[in-house]
Amino acid sequence: MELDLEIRQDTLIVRPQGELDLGVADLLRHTLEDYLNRYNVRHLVLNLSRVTFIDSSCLGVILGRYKRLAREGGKVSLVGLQPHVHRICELSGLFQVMGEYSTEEEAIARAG
Amino acid sequence: MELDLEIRQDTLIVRPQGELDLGVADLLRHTLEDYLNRYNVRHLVLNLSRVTFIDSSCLGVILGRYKRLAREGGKVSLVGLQPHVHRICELSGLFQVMGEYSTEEEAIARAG
Amino acid sequence: MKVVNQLKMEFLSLPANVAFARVAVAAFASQLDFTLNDLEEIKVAVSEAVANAIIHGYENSPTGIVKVHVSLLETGIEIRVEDNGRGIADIKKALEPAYSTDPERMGLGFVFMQSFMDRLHVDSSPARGTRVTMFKNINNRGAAAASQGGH
Amino acid sequence: MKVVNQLKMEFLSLPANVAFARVAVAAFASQLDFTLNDLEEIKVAVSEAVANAIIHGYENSPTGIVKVHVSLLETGIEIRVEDNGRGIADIKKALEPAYSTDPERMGLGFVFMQSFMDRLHVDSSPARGTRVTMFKNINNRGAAAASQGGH
Ligand SMILES: Nc1ncnc2c1ncn2[C@@H]1O[C@H](COP(=O)(O)OP(=O)(O)O)[C@@H](O)[C@H]1O
Ligand SMILES: Nc1ncnc2c1ncn2[C@@H]1O[C@H](COP(=O)(O)OP(=O)(O)O)[C@@H](O)[C@H]1O
Repeated sequence: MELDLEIRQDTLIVRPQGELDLGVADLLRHTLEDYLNRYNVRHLVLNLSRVTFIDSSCLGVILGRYKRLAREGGKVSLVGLQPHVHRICELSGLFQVMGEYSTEEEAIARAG
Repeated sequence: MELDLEIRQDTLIVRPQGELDLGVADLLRHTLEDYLNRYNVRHLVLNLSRVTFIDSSCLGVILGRYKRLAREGGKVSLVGLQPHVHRICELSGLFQVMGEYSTEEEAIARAG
Repeated sequence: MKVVNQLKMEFLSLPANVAFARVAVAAFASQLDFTLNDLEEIKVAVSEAVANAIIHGYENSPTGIVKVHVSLLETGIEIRVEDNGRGIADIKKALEPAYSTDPERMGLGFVFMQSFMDRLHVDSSPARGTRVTMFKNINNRGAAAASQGGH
Repeated sequence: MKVVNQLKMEFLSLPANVAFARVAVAAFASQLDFTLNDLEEIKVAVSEAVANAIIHGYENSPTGIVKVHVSLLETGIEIRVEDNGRGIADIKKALEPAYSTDPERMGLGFVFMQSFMDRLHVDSSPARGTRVTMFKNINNRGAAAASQGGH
């Protein structure tokens, strides 16, 4: 997994690349927590367009960040899900608490 | 492995695709023998540009076909070797008895 | 049922081996006539089962041994993932969707294994270990026809 | 030398498993900091050793068991390929370039293993079987040898 992170106003945009599984779950969790602690961020946009695999460990990391941000009224949005990743997210029930968008701009506009 | 075969005058042009290892060596040998038996072919051109892996079992198949054709004054030529495949062919000593060319046309012209 | 091919693997309970295990099993499974989508589903099931062995079975200790046995049959693939770890006290509860003994986790592992494979069986006893056996059919015609309403 | 990770595999002596073995070992080896070229070389060495176990060790019978053990160390990878087949009567002769007991073959298997790995050792006894042990160093010094996500 590679990670690209960007702060845009009150939103943290994260663009992971590769396979999101148990092997990278700790790294993903710690990096996200680190950014959420250091910057004054309200919303999180996860651009998963270059994620080819995701398992329940990393879905748990995403849901954990949702719980943290939701306490302060923040939102988590998912962008650019590949079909297989989309199906996993759907099965997991993640879409019940976070929206799916085709572009980062759309996700940011809806969260605002 | 996939195989594409073409007869052009007295030359059999073979374009395998994929990985050439023990798992496909018998198929490769039988297909080549079958064509050499059925058609009046003098030379063999192997276009390996879409071969990503080759092992000693398939090098043996190629050398075996060389021995057969050489008895009648025929030639075997190799075309479009990827760097890793080139290195294996070099180590094997195959270039001592067969030429390497960048295009099929060149290989056919030199064999004639 | 005729066994076409067979593979046994054993590796350490390291998180990095989850990726290895799914790649290896998918490479082996590709000897059968599975679709790319089937192979993706097999990868998820293997990842979840191996991750469970590491996280729950061995409680993240990297010195455990995870075993993965794969049989290719004419009808499909059987995958067994085994650990000698903590074991499961209440298997029925463990299989419930959203049930997890770890508050940080979602309780989705068995849900994914059940969704993506055609059969799932769990053997476990506390302090002895856990064995998860999964089967996936080739050409899931029955399920495909059913989801289309049949004709 | 510290062992970073370990894998044991056993599979049937089927020609299709040569491709599986090299993909699996390369996927495992990629946890170390090998270059793509190193991984290609490892693939060739594994293919040749497993092919020999199948062709020579088990004389093409598909019911033999081939064992592949892989240890990732901080300094490199050790790969052991083992069969319980025919064995080698004269190991020194077998290791000679261009020597083969099969007139259809080129006697290049051990040449490739020796060229692409840094160390090669062959144990064998007639009717008991053969064990080939190979080691390849990681060349980029200073690069961390730990597997990804190791801690
Ligand atoms: N190999 C195992 N060893 C011990 N306990 C396990 C094992 N696999 C699953 N479990 C138990 O079953 C529960 C449910 O598993 P699962 O559905 O995969 O969800 P999760 O991994 O998110 O907790 C786990 O929380 C754990 O208590
Ligand atoms: N696993 C094995 N079991 C029995 N004999 C073997 C084994 N590996 C190699 N040999 C013997 O060593 C010889 C040389 O092997 P190798 O260099 O790989 O060439 P090739 O496979 O082309 O014959 C073989 O011809 C065979 O007689």
